[in-house]
Amino acid sequence: MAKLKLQINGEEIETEAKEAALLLDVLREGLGLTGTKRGCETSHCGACTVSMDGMAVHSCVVLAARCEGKEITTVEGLSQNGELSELQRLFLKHGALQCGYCTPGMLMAATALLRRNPNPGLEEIKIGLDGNLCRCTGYTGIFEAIQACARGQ
Amino acid sequence: MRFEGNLLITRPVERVWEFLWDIEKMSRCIPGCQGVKTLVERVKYELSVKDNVGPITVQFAMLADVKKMEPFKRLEISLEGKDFKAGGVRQTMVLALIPKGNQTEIDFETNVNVFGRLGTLGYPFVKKKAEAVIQEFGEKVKSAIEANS
Amino acid sequence: MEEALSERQKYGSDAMPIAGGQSLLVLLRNKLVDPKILIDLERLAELHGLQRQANVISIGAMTTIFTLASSADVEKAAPLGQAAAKVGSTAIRNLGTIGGNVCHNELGADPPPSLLVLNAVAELRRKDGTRRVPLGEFFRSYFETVVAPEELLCRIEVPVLPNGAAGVYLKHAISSEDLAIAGVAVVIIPDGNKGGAAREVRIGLGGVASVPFRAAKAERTLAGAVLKDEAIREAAEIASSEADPMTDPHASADYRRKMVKVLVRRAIVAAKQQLERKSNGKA
Amino acid sequence: MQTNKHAKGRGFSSVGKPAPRIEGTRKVSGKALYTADTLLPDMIWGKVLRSPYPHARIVRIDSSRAKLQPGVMAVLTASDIPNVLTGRRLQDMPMLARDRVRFIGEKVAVVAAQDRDVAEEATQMIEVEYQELPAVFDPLVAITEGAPQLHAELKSYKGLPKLASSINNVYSHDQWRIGDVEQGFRDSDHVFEDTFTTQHVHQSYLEPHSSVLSIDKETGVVHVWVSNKAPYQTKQSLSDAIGVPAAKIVIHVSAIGGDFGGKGALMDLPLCYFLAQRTGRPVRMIMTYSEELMAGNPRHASVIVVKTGVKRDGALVARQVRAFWNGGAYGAMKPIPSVNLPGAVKATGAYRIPNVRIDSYAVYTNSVPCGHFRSPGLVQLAFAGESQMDMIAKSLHVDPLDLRLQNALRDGDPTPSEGKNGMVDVKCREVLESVADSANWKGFKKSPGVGRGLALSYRNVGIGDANARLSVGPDGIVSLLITYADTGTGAHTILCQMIAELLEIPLGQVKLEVGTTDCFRFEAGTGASRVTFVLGQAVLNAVDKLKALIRDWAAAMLGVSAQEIALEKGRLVSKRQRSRSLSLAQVAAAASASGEPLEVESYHEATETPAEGVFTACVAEVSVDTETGQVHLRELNTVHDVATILNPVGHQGQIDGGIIQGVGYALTEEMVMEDGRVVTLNLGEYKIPNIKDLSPLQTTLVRGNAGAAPFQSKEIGESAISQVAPAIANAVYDAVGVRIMDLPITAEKIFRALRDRNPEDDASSREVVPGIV
Repeated sequence: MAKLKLQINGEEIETEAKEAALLLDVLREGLGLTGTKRGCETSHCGACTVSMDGMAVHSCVVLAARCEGKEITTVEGLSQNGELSELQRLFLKHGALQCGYCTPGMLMAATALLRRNPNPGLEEIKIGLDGNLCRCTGYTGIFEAIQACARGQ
Repeated sequence: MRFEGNLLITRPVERVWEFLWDIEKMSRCIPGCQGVKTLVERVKYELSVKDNVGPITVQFAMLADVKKMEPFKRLEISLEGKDFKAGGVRQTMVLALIPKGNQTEIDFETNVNVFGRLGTLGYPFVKKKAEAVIQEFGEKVKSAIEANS
Repeated sequence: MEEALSERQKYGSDAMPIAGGQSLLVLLRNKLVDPKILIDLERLAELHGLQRQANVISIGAMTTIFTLASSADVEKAAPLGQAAAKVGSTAIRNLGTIGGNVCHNELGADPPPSLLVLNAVAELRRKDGTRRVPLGEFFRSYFETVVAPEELLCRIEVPVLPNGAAGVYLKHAISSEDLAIAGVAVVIIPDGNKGGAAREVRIGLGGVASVPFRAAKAERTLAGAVLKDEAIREAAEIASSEADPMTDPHASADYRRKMVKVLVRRAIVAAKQQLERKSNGKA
Repeated sequence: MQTNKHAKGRGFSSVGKPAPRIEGTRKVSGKALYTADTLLPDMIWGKVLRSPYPHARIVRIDSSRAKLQPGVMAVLTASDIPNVLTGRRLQDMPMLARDRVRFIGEKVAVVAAQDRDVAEEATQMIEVEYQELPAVFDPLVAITEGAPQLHAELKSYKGLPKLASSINNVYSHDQWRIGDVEQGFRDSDHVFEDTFTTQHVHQSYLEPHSSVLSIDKETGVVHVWVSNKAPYQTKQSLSDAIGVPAAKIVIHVSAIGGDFGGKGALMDLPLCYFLAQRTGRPVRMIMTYSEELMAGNPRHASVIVVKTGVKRDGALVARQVRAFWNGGAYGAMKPIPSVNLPGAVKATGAYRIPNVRIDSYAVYTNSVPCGHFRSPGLVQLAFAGESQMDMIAKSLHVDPLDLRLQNALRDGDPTPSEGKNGMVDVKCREVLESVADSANWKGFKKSPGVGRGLALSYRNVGIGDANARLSVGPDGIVSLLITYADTGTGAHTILCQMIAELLEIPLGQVKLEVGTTDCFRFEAGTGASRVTFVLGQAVLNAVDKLKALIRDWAAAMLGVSAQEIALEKGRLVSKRQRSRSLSLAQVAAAASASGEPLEVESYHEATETPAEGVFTACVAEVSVDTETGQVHLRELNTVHDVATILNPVGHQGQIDGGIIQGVGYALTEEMVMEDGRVVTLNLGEYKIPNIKDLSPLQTTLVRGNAGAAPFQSKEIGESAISQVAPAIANAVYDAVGVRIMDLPITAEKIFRALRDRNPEDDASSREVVPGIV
């Protein structure tokens, strides 16, 4: 076991984990941050997407130890003092979620995209979200939500 | 995974057959083979195999079982090995010797079955490796037989 | 760095370097590998950074695919940027590194064919020295390279293309984020004196043999030639005969070979059009 | 990505509005609790060892080494647990293989440990000696005499349906007849017979099967959290499996991360129980995605033979369909009594055909046991039937649209599913005309490599039963208690909209609570698009009861007769003296003060399938790269026959999602098998549509008359998928003239077909000589 000092959702967190522990396991098992979902565990589905220094990464293939000194944001960190973010609200409005299992990852990927590119075109949205699978919505509502969010900015 | 192919060896059937039972030489043709123990002459052998499949290292104690043989014609072997970490491999191999004048064609057909972890996420690795191994084996057998004589 | 190299020296393949980690950590999670120690390359400053020198771009092994796809310098090595943009998905490009990509040597990886046609050179370091290996000699077999257990890949040096040269990477896959069924990188270096003729045409193939490689025979037929459709077709035909693909769940060996023919032709034609646009641009 | 012409809810205040899903806020903020998010104190992991062989006798199992591993708390094999077979209907599947394994991935042993990796490690240390047996993978081989028999003891299984025939390895044979199909073929001018094959596909819900179980030490009550949409059926099956009375099992209905038909079986629950019993600890078992793809319960692969007799003028005279479902090693995953696929009854399509014969065979093979997946059976059969319709049109030199219009079902036409009285309010012609119009079918200018395809399908809403409990708190909040999970469809939101509508209160005044299986006796659970139809009716009935109860209270409080009380905007108003009125809150407060809180309960069972069908037509436009065979989907036009739409956002979401699943089924998804082994074992190898594959989708809704569901609505959940694959197959043919009869339509198949195309063979349907049948 090794000690870890992590920056998660703006908080300094100290915890213990195996040397080769994955960020996904530390978040879910260690810290009880179960908003980040366990999906394929092979870096294909994106259900475990979190933001690392503002970039979308699949936490199932990130060494927790490597996150020291980096800013990690999970879906739990999107709402500010109980207020949903604009993107979260628009996901609801446009039916960008159904079962909701891909949603935390989708939101993190979309947030990272909008941060890098506040006004993404159709193709840019497709590229920005190509690491996140959704089996329910056909992606249509997700598109609309992100476009609406971009327009709002 | 099924693989088949054939080798033309510039030696008569008798020489080839003889070589196949020269376990020492034969084992040196098996990629990653570190040694053989004869359990029952011409029936059961134990090979220790260590090989890399890309980043994956597998180490098997492999039991080779001679299922059928028709001298100078046909040989059926089953191989089974288990690596407690990665899983295991089970392979059947059929060699048919066809005389071509004083040369010999070996037609081989092998079916490789992997299980345990190798059988799941390791599968894409193993499949690619298996093809390479079988090719290498064939080439080594050919050159070994043609070399000594 | 020194420490990392000593560990490689000491433990050999039991000390596994971890770059982006996306391939290794999946194997690790499933206990398909269990190294004694993991060497986290991210902490090694020497492996980072992308510098544009006179005629070379020196790419640290830990440079992410995302950086390659978005770097202005890499545009001087056209096909590499195009290939980087086609790797996996956004999240994979964000974490994945060029060093990890070439060292894992997975069938159908996008960058290697481009690195080959750019005559890239890998810099390998061990405790007691450094050697430089052209990418053409770097790949050994599926998932295998010449990197020795005591070595680390530090940088890849990519000569920039001469002005007037053109490069294209084309990929055929079932869906865009997959590994390539066939990946083709082409560079054309025009013959300044003979208008319309190519001094050199380089063709790199990925996904269609145990290693990514240069279609040397096909290249020879086009060296110094005027790139007429017939010549291009013939070269494409030859290139596909140079491929030695395998069958997997996504494509048969035969289909892969046929796709080489199609993609090589299309890539050369596309590169040729680039040249024409450039010369028109000058005129 | 789409234009959408849905009309507004007809003068409703809540129903018909695009209300955001009520559980949405929890989902977008990561607070929704799925099974795997239930972290109980001292909980340990269970991991299974699976069979590497498709068919083998288990000679010996030695788990001593595994037991000695530090951290291992229990290792169980079949000899440690009751010898009970499980199944949703047909009980033919052991919880752990006893003497024999029948597919690669079958569970052989299970290990419990504090640490997941330790448990996984230990499974690798269990030594099992197998004696391999001859295996069979192809249903057409499995049904032959002399093929390996998978279940010699079939006759003794509980839940075995009545078999219409006795064929090797067939455990369900359903059949339907109209008229005399043989005579029909004799009366035909042309008879066509074609064979189509479809692949295994996985539901690919992103949440893998998860089970969490804990046994209360005092009471012995078994608490279960599970990704399962049929809690009562699951409770009963679990009870049968572990020998604990159902009364002592409580299932806590969790959020479900996608279902699509795949989340109804027991999966690892019994093993969780036995491990919990051994260790005294709560146990969780979460399948990895490799396990999902190897041993989930995917859509049946199939071989479908369609034989159709037509008159010279194109009139369909007879159609015979034989469907052979590759059921895999066990029938345990199928939920319906016939242990067959419900879509089979629609095998002859949405057509008026006087002579019909359908035979549907579920066949055992040594591959993964198959279950239900969105519109089970119909998806495969629509590909076969609608592909052949185009092939026939080609042979008769008529427009595929005209051939369909000519034979389209009408009110009262006998059908296998509805019988001799047929259906009412049939919108078959309308959806065809509408899609032709919205896609400008007749005006389409053909260009090289570009083509269009048309397909038609129909289905019915499922029947079943449901419970609802409705109460009003002193705060005036109306609470609905149910035990149906919302698998993502938005059903919960719709129910709240209905209540708000009928009580004339704002949606915000309605709360929905999902209870445990202790709340009610039994109900069918989610599936077959039944939720709104069945549970919605239960809720409507509950609302009526509640209204009556409230009226009585208000009448008493206002000292008037109940008839004088009107419900207006959530207030109880005296019709005579309109100044006198009470709020719901006042009434509820009074009621609860008197110790009789306002609470009603209702149970509803639908036993008759409604006579309204739901018709769907689709036009796909593709371009095909003739050098690579790559298909690019340019546009999809889809038309749905609807009635009242309860929530337009949710409704469109079902269409969008169903269609893209259809696209994956048509083009990229396949669980590739090698000798019964699934070799596409992760979501990189198994390719579901990515956002980059999204293509423009035009949806048009055709309004029918009343639907059978509440507020005259109709089902949508499953009707959007079936027509997609045949539309694309027909479009590919139109584009490049090759007919792919084997799904998925991969670039390589098209490439080969183009290369091997024989100019004489124009890829029209294979005609057999009439009379000789």
